[in-house]
Amino acid sequence: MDIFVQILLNSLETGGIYALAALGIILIFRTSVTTNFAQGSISMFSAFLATIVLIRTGISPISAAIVGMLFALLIGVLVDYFVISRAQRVNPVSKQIITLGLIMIFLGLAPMLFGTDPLQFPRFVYGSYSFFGATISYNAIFNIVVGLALMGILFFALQKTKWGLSVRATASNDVVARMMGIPTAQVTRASWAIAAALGTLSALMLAPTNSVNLSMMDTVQVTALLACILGGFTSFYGAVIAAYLIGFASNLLSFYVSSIWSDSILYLLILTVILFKPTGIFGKKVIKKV
Amino acid sequence: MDNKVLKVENLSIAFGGLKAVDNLSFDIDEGEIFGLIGPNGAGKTTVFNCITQFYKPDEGDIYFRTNTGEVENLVGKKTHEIIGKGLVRTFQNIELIRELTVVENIMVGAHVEFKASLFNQFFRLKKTRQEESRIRKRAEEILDHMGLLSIKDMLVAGQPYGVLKKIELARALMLDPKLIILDEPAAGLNDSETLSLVNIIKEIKMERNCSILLIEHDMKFVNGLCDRICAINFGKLLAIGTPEEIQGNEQVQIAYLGKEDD
Amino acid sequence: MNSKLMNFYKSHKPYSQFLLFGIILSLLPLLVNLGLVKYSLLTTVASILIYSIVALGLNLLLGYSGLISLGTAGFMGMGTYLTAFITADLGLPFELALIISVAVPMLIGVLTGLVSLRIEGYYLAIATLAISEILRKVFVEFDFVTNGFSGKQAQYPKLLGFLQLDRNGTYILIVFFLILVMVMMHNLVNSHTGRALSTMRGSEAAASAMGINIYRHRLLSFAIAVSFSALGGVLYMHFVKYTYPNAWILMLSLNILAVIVIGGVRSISGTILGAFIVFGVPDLILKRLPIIGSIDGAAYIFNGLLIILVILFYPNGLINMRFDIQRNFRKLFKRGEDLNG
Amino acid sequence: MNECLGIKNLKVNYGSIEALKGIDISVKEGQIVALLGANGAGKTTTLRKISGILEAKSGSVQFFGEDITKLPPHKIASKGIIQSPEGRQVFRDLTVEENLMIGAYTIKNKKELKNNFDRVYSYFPVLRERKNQIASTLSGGEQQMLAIGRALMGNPKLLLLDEPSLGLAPLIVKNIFHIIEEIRKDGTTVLIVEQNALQTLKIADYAYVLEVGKVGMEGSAKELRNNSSLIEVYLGGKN
Amino acid sequence: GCTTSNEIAQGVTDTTVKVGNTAATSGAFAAVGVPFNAGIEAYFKMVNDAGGIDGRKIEFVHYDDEFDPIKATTFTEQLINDDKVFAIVGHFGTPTIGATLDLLKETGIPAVYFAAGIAALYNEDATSIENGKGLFPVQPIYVTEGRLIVARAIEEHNAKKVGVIYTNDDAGKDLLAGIENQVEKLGADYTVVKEQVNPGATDVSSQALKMKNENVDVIVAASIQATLPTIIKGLIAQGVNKPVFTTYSNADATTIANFQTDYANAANKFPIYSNAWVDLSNQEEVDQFVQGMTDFGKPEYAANAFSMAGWIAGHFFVEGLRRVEGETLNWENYINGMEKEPFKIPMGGTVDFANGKRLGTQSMSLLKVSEDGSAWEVVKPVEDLNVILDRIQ
Ligand SMILES: Nc1ncnc2c1ncn2[C@@H]1O[C@H](COP(=O)(O)OP(=O)(O)OP(=O)(O)O)[C@@H](O)[C@H]1O
Ligand SMILES: Nc1ncnc2c1ncn2[C@@H]1O[C@H](COP(=O)(O)OP(=O)(O)OP(=O)(O)O)[C@@H](O)[C@H]1O
Ligand SMILES: CC(C)C[C@H](N)C(=O)O
Ligand SMILES: [Mg+2]
Ligand SMILES: [Mg+2]
Repeated sequence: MDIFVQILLNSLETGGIYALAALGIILIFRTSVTTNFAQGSISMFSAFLATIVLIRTGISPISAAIVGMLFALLIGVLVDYFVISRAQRVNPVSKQIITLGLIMIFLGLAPMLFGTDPLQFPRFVYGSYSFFGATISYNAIFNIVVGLALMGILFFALQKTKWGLSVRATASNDVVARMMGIPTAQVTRASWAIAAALGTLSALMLAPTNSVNLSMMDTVQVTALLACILGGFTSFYGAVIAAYLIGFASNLLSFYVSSIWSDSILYLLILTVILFKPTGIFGKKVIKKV
Repeated sequence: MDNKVLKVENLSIAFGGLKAVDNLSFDIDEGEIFGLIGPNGAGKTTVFNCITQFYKPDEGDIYFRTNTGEVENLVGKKTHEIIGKGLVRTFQNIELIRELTVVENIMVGAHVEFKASLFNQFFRLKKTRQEESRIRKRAEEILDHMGLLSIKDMLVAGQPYGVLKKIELARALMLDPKLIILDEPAAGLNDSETLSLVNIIKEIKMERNCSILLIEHDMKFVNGLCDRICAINFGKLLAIGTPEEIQGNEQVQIAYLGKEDD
Repeated sequence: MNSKLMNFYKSHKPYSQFLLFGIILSLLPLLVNLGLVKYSLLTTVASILIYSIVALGLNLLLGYSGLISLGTAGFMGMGTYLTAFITADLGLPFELALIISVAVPMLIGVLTGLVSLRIEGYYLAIATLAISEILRKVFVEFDFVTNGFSGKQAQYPKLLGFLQLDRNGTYILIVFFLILVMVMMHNLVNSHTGRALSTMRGSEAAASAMGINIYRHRLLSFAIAVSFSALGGVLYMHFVKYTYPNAWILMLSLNILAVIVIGGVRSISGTILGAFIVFGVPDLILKRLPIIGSIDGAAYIFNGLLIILVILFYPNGLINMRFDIQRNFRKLFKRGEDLNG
Repeated sequence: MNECLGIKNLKVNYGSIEALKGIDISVKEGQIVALLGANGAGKTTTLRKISGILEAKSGSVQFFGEDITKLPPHKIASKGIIQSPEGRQVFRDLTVEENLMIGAYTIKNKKELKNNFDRVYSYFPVLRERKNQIASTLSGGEQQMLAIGRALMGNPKLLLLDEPSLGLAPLIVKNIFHIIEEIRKDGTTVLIVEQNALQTLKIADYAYVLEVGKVGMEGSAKELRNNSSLIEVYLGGKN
Repeated sequence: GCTTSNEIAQGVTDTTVKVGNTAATSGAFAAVGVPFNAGIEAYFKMVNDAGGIDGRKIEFVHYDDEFDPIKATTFTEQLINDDKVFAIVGHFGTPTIGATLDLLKETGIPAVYFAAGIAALYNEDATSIENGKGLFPVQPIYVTEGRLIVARAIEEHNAKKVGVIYTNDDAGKDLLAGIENQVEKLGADYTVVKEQVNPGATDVSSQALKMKNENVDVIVAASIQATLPTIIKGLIAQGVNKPVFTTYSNADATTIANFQTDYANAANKFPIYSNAWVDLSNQEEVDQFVQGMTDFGKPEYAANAFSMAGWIAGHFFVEGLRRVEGETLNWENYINGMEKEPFKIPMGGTVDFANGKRLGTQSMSLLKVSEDGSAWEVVKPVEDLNVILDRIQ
């Protein structure tokens, strides 16, 4: 039983990382109607920036994280300004390929600017807490709390504010949204900025348990995509719950079934779910009308 | 079902709590032009969607006299099987393929007739070539008939609304159907175009010896064209009769037409 | 005589164009032997052609059926392993290996398609990605056949049991298959199946109302795409003579997608142009440019930049550049006329 | 009377197709002006340009004397020019209520927002019944009502209506024309594109007839209504 | 090209000898490829600055193959057939080596140093060119190292039940193969508990828990570079405190820097060992390397294990050249020279290529992470594999 609790706690920690990344992907999906494959690379890049700042100036990890997220906001804005906003005539699939190009740019620039060695980003807090025979680090608790709080704020903003409504309108029909007075360009820009910041936070939450390196976000990126699918691109909370579920399932499978085949089994499970619920667990099914 | 081509019996379908079609029955004679009218949201399009099996009705039967003369219940058939039985439709929100040319769009109407194997198509063998030119020729004839021959090789994207409506109609004519169902064919046409459409539809009926079921809100068009009209409201039958009977029907006036005041 | 040939060429377009293209490509080994071009150029060109074959299949799927697959790499990899196993381990003839190595992935493709093609859009993309990753896992773990991470080897093909091809011969074989695939694609999309696929992509409602069995046509285009991937894999295996699990990753599938988007969706020549941009330009041009070529990783960045720029300026594919060129040409021509007149 | 909208020598192209070949249109404040013409004449193109969705090749669009030719669409909308576009372009995957909320994007005041909701729901009661339905599942006519209602939510100074009666039942069509007259009374200027020429001319003050990208004729609605031969030429059919 | 003993080979002039490699120097592998190549070039710079060998300066050409077999083939062909290099120095990465091994054997071009420890390079009897006589692997072969690790675990901690967390890549799987192979040889008293992780995994907690649950005697972290810190931190987080052994690839300062803080703060300390075929105790050679990197303008790579590897690759090629000084420089002579006598590895043990032996180095030292997690300390000096194996029998 303690093992089970322990696995649950471990999964909460990584699940939060996947969830933040997934949120960023969905946000962009909703405004730019594209799957952002570069989410991970942008996050990796900003995480390097934050770490370099931390190393050079010796500020606290939290300050460095804030600096990193501010950088990320800027990167998001720049990416939108130079690329995405100019891609309005581009269809969704081609936009995906644009994000592929972005991967190459960020992945290519990173070693030139930051060197090729993996870097260390410290924990926000050290120490751990034990209960019922299971341990959880304070850092994990910190991650979980901050992650959930941020997600809560974002949910509120998306569901209850005008900004949220404009995000959804932009995704639904960009042209008409503009006709109704929505500055869709700014909405999209803000989404890219926020998505980059969310991704960076997830990267910096991951960094202490791994390291800051070029491929640090590869797994997160794929898992986050899977979470979006499993939760359904139509809802924000769906992806978040799915991210936690995937984190948990992956650890359970790996512990109780097989660490070799856990991913494959997980893929099959996800496939099975979307087969029965083609719009994701939380996606609404709408009968098409002609 | 001696002289009937279509018989809708006790048709019902609900979306969530909303009964879009409610125990509706009507039938259409061979060679008849039959109108289906009703307020917005009355369930007309839904009836079409049930007939062509886009929606699976909750209750009721839809009997259809197919090309071969047999009577079949369409309920439970696959959507793509319907056209092969001799029943073809157009859509309220035009469903044409923007990247194809006008003539190609129309050729798609004869899809089920095309009988060359995949291998044959891969290497464009004789059979494929024959079928292609035969069907293209037929499409061009129809276009010619509708006065659209000059735009046959243009892309559909960017054509005005009225033209799109006509292309959709043309596509429905590729197979010599027994029953054509048209959802608001005159929407977006101006008065003179509407008038010419009346003539086109009359001709189609005469030449092809088929029946036509249509939805339209333009009452001049409906009255000028239909042999009989069925009026529905809230998915339920209001009245069936000749155009004069329907126009005079008080319930129809209240629900749909409005009183003649100006 | 000359004009007769010209007439034949014109009246048999585009087959004559394909043929001409094939002939030109087949001259490359000659040029290499004459020392006019670099020896290694042949390998780069061969790889472009192999990826073109794969991309043509995906173009059918994406361009005509509107379905996205991110599983290309997995099926291509499967083609490599199967043919290596059949020819190298079992010692069976190349022709048999070719047939089986295309048929088995196609069958698996159809089987996965049977379940996954009920879902759409991004869901299908991720479903195929998952399948591809599972396949890769199989390449890794079933090392008694695949040799795991050490990779597996095979030889140049031996045709009809006696005609042992060398590097040049295998290259010509690749050219042959590319031209064949181009002709087949061209014919298919310009026949009723092609129209049916387009209709299905444009409007499922219209498609099913016109009697098009959507599910069956999806399956069909998926099967074709998978078999082209596998065919590409077979040719890859016998040309590169080596396969390795990590060659068949998501990035390759995305690159193949990039080929189509960059070259031109629904365009055969665009696909080949796209393959050249994605798989040729970095090695043939970018890495040889003065400054870019000499800084580690700069070519990689510029490749990313190039992809983005091409899509921004030619959102419907670089192949549309020819219209611009034509237009400018005509303008020039017109101006000339004005001056004359 | 102030000029609300002034279009001067406007040319718009789609690629190499010239859709508008230089048109001049003037709409006075408080007027209902009709834009008529056969299929493909360029009516929709004109409205789309006014809203800023298209770029002009040359010419200008002025709104109360201010040049808005180059403004982006959302700026134009926030100046009070709101459109109900052709062909029921609703936000398909959002609910009816969300669609209307977006229409009110430029409204800051809560009370005004509520008033607008009440007004639109009173014009189109069916929308209130369906406020949580996903827009794409509405019937054709219901979607059309939603598109018009959405435009009204923003308290437009200039309302652009592109074929508002398309697909509406006769009773509702009559209603629509009443509504248009009513909102004009509230001070909104209206530029309307319609196939239903005669009925439109009944409520309009002034009309322009477009003919393949050019203004073929213009005049007060009354004049045009009585000029039966012209109606036949430009609009086809008489009643 | 074929050469007889008095005909000069391709790529050689009176004043130059041209060599090259193809390596991934962009994308995710840049972290390995760039410093590796810098090491090679730094060594060549040092040699060239000192006047070259036999009056010839070394020219180095390199291509970025992005870890892609087909590009690797292209560029290897380009090096051999178009650039006409004399030798390949520091052929890099499993896919590159796998795809071009046949090509190298067919042409007979000497290839010195392979930057991957894949088993395909292991050859006890490369007596002809077709057999791979021209290929000179230097790095330890992972399978061999796997066997060695088992010996170390027994010797240091009397291990019977060996836990292995291995990455799903060539290094991890080959190491595992070696470990299983050795454990099997040792008999029924010994067992292996294995758990797989993906390279670059984000979460290894389940694997760590499994190790804890199975109560293994030692844990082998069979993974290179970026994944190792994740595994170590994962073990610490799950409160596992068994001795950990890892591969020579990780025996550098940058790798441990990434778990230093966690390790220093860990409640239950456990020893972390690594093999090393480079032994940093030879201060003179280390200084030369640091100086070389500094002169080359890359002081930041002065503690980088990949640069060290590149440096050694350069050294091997140059040593080979020295052995044919005065003779005609061609392939046959060069290869014979390489086989002539064992090599001393800078900062390390020895390799012997005599009589077609192509096994990479078989001698390694044992290092251990210091208490504060800041550095590797030497526990056992460089010894030959067979010596160590004999000890535990
Ligand atoms: N898929 C669906 N989900 C929910 N409600 C639906 C769906 N399809 C139709 N409806 C509802 O059913 C009712 C009937 O719709 P239908 O489209 O049949 O109307 P109609 O008579 O064609 O109207 P119109 O003349 O406006 O086109 C409408 O109120 C519509 O909102
Ligand atoms: N997106 C487009 N691409 C190319 N041509 C277009 C496009 N949209 C419109 N056109 C062309 O511009 C001309 C004017 O079209 P517009 O839609 O403005 O006409 P309209 O008067 O609104 O017609 P309708 O009454 O059918 O709505 C037409 O010839 C049309 O074919
Ligand atoms: C990164 C490389 C130099 C080493 C790695 N073991 C490989 O795959 O070949
Ligand atoms: Mg309807
Ligand atoms: Mg219009």
